[in-house]
Amino acid sequence: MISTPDQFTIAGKQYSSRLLVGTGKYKDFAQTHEAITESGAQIVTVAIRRVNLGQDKSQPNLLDVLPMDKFTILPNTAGCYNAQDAVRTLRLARELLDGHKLVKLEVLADDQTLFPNMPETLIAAKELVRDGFDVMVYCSDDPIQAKALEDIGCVAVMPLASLIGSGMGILNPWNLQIIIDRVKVPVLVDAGIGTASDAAYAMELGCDGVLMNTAIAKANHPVQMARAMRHAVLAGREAFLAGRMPKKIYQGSPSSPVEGKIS
Amino acid sequence: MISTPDQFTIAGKQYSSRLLVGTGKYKDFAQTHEAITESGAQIVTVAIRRVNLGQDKSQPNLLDVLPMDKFTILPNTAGCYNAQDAVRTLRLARELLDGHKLVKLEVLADDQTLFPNMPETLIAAKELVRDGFDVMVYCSDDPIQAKALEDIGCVAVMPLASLIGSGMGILNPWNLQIIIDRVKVPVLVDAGIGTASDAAYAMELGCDGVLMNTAIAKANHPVQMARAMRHAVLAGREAFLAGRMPKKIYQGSPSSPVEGKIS
Amino acid sequence: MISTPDQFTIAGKQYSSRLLVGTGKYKDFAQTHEAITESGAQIVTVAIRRVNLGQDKSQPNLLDVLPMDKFTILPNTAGCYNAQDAVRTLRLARELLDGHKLVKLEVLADDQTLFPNMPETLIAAKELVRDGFDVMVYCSDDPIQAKALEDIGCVAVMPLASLIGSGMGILNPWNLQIIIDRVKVPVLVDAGIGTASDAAYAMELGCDGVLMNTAIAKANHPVQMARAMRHAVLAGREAFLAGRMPKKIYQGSPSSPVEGKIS
Amino acid sequence: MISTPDQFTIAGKQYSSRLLVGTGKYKDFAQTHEAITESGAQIVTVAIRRVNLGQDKSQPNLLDVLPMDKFTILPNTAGCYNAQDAVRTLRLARELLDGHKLVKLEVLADDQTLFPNMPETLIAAKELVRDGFDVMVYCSDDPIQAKALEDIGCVAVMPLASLIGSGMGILNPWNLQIIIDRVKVPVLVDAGIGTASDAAYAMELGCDGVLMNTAIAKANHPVQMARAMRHAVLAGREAFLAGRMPKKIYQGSPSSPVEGKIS
Amino acid sequence: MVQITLNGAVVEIMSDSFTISALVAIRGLAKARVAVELNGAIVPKSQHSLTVIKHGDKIEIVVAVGGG
Amino acid sequence: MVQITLNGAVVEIMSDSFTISALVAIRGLAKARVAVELNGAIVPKSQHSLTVIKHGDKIEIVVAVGGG
Amino acid sequence: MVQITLNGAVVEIMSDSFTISALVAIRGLAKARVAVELNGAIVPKSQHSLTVIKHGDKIEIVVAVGGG
Amino acid sequence: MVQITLNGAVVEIMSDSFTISALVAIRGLAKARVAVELNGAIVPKSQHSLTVIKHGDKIEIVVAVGGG
Repeated sequence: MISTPDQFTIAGKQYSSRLLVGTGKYKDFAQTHEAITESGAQIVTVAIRRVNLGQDKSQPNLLDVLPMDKFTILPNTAGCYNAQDAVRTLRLARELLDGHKLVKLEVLADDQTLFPNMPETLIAAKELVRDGFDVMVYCSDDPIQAKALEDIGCVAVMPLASLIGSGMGILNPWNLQIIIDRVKVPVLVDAGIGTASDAAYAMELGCDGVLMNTAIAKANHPVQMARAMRHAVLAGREAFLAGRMPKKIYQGSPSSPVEGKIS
Repeated sequence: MISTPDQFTIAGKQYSSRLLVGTGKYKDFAQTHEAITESGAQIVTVAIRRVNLGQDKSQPNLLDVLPMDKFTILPNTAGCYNAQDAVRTLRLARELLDGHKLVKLEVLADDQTLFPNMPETLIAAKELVRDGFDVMVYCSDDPIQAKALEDIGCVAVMPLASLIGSGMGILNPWNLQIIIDRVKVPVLVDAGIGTASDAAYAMELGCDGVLMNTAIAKANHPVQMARAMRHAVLAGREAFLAGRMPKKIYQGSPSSPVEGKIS
Repeated sequence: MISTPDQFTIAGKQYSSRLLVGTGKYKDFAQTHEAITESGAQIVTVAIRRVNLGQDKSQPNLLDVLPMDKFTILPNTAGCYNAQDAVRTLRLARELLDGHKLVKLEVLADDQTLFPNMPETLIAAKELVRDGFDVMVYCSDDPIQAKALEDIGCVAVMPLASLIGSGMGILNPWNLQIIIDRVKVPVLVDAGIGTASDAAYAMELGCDGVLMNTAIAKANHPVQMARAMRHAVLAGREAFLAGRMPKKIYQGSPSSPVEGKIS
Repeated sequence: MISTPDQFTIAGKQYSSRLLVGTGKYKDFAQTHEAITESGAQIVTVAIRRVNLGQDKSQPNLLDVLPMDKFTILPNTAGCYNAQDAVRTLRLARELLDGHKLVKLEVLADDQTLFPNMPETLIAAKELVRDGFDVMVYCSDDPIQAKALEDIGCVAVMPLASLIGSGMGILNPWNLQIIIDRVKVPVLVDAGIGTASDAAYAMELGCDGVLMNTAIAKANHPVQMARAMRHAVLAGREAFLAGRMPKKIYQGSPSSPVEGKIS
Repeated sequence: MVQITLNGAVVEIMSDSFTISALVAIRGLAKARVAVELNGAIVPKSQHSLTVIKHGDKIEIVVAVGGG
Repeated sequence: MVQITLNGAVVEIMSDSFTISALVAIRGLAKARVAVELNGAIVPKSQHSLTVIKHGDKIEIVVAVGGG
Repeated sequence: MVQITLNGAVVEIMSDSFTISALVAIRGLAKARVAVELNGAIVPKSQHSLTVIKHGDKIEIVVAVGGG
Repeated sequence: MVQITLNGAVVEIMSDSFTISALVAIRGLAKARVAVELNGAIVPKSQHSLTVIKHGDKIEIVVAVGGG
């Protein structure tokens, strides 16, 4: 049993929620805010884009909806296809967020799969670590390269469960298991979660956390799914800590006493 | 979104918890009580056995630990291998519980698989319904016989996910899906749940509830696993109601806008 | 190693091919004949239907295309939804085939799932065995009722892998495994095979044979798929007899010597 | 239907067998020879090791058992953990085999997982292609790096199905599917095949071939398993070409006519 | 005028001494492999020529067709 | 000397006017939640004090225990 | 007449002593949380009022938006 | 007295005009299919008889063995 609250630490800061969420694909900021509040997430990802010079300046900004004093803002490099663009984007993010160091690096290979470009990811990670960033890195489930990213100095490795936005769930739990066994920094499943049981399963494998966006934002009822995911991550985490019963492939085992039956 | 609390009804009585738990295999009554309290279960199964005439009468009885005014007691027929023994056992249970009508019928085929004996189960179900019992029935995942049990008048059908005590999880979700699509009374997965994600998955399929014992009692830390299961059933239920995102087998879909990237 | 040819026996007759095929859903008799010839099947199922009194009498009959001296004809009860119709149909089949005793019993529950109606199947099986038929019986994957069908005297039990015509493959290998472990008469997977690896997998589980129709007849190229299935059943059977390597969940094992490397 | 024999081409040479086998882990050369003959393989992998100066010179050499005029010998770099060792090993192989250019590159990351070291693999592949080798390359199932290896000039890419020697089968068919869709040179599954249905499944996904060693050599009866694998690869290939029936998740479809039933 | 039900359809026969064999023959099934059921009971081939069809008889004539 | 079978064990009772209530009481189960079956038939609690145990009776006394 | 590229679009400015601060202000972004890049290099907020825009400058002004 | 490293082991040769061919021959490998590396560089078969082994040379002689 855990008497102390079950926290986890990224880049020296403790968090009680192991569910990280994206802020894209919502109907409007109201839904974004309600869903993220229900999710209980403390870390939320944002993208960096050119200011829309045409837009009405009175309309609220995302950071008004998700204030930096309430949430840890995690700027990402979504849409970057090489190391240079990713590094440049995160330097802008750091300036934008007053020197904020915690970032999510993702260098994509193509816009059809959004699969990570691992060689460019390794280059960008080296450069960002050298430049003083705390890098959480989206990567493939290759255990060797995940370990290499830790060795470079990334503060968390975030292998995909399946393609970004696919909702296919965890396609290769075995590779994730090897990563979890070998990597000391937090391992978070990023991308591919489709529903609550996927998130619970990821946590049962021993992941330190789960990052998702589409599974919540594109559910029929995003706010309710956000709540489902909060429970799912807690469920999976508790189950991992509780230590599941062994599987018995064949023989059933009665839950009621075999003695004392009437006859 | 559901504004009204999400309740479900068995034999005319409403319950807010969709997790039903067994009371067997615990270290002691203290652990039984703590685990069941953490699980949030409102319906708990008990077995009927000969009183141990040798035992110290001062030691507490299970129904002192789980009082009938706090829990709905669900007597089962664990250990019965034919219809006659099952019916006889539940008549004793009804007398024992002051005319209590809600019971769990399980007629087992053999002590190796604990697989339901469906022909005997159908016979016993008919007899018990005729005798005025509200019958929740453990059955195979055969959609036709599950429907037949509803037609006989059972108040809930409870197909196995996998063998009792095996912890193998849901081996054939397709059959469960057909049962859920066809049966109007509550469908609960009974037997085979091994960990939290199994329970969440069962609820995502559209089950009305989940019944388990070993998964909690035989976890390394039963009380913590009980809490995990409470969250898991909530997670799966909310996810089912929220309506999951569609799976996209191949193409990834970005969670960040594709416009406005710097260049 | 097996030096003697690997034969299997049904109702006292030996067969070298463990692939049984249906004769329905083909474009024409020419395709039927070519596909079945390529499949290498020795036992082929046929349905019993009212003669089409309107049709041109010059057109060939199925039994001209698949002569009884070359193939073992296995009349089925497809389309029967109760024991009485099934028994009546097979008595007609016996008369039609000059006293032929080997039959395939299938009593369906409804035309949406084509799932077996097990209670009616048990009734029909008893009646047919009493009446001297050699009964191969289509059934659910319930290990208890499969064994009951053997005890009744059926010469082969044929559990479904998944719904007839669904091509979903083997949904619950665990139940099949229990049936194979417990039933002494030949166990054949009937229904649900979709492609070659499904058939190989069924045989690797230890099935004595596989019966299919749609997987071949509704492939883009039925004749080629028939050949694929012939190889698949051989492959699965040989693999079962050869005894597969143990799975090692985690650690890789080199296939090349670790000594003698240059340095 | 395919009228022309179904051949595939690697580095300009045609092969009729799509099963490639390793030569390690066998009891003796007699078993090696018998198993490989039964497998029908035309391409066999060998390792390069220091000659055992102590051994009796009269004992046969592997290349006497598998003569170069009968088999295409594919020297591998098993046991190499960096690009330099791999390149050096294959240059020795080329000298050993009279200028033979077709080689299997594998750069391993560690001796526990034998997972490919992809960064080193990319480096070695470039060097070997520049040096005139025809490179078949063992790689992870990362679709992006598999494509990169094609772009470098490798003549075949060979992603792992699961860890070398694990026999876990195909853990992530989705990634393999993407590789097969994108890469124009032959794609062969290398490593992880455990039994016949695994090989058939790999071919059904559209792989051009399968390479295995342990699944055959460590079966209880290697020669029989070799035969099983020959059939399995044919079965999977034919099924792929034949075009499998569509899966119907729910509704069964009868294989016998619904008209003309007696009544 | 004998009225019977043949494979579910009402049919009239112009004779009251018409046998199963005759019925099978005029239907062009003399050489075909068929089985015949009369009022729910099998009529063995050996009995076809001896079995006279009566008014109101229900007759089924079946063949083997493609099925799985 | 009344001999009965109680929960499968042969037991002797020193009286021929001994009731179910008395049996339950001397077994220390007066306050316990139990159910009693006499020769295969339930004996309602209301009948315990009226039901005299006879030689050869088969009696089952059951309780609820932990089970799943 | 200063011509610059602002977020990828060609823009003209009627002054040759126009600062980043002024640009941000007239675009109504004075209170907004933005970051500015000038010819590929970050311009810290502290430098906005000191940085004069020159003909041909490439300027990016970015914000945080919803993303996953 | 020429000392070399042969397949990782230190070996001594009683001649200073000893060729690769001679080394292969006395090792009984004349007819065997082997490849030879001298100080990290391949020695083509055609050069074996022309290549004299010098003190301190590192020589590898390899063969093909079973592997996957």
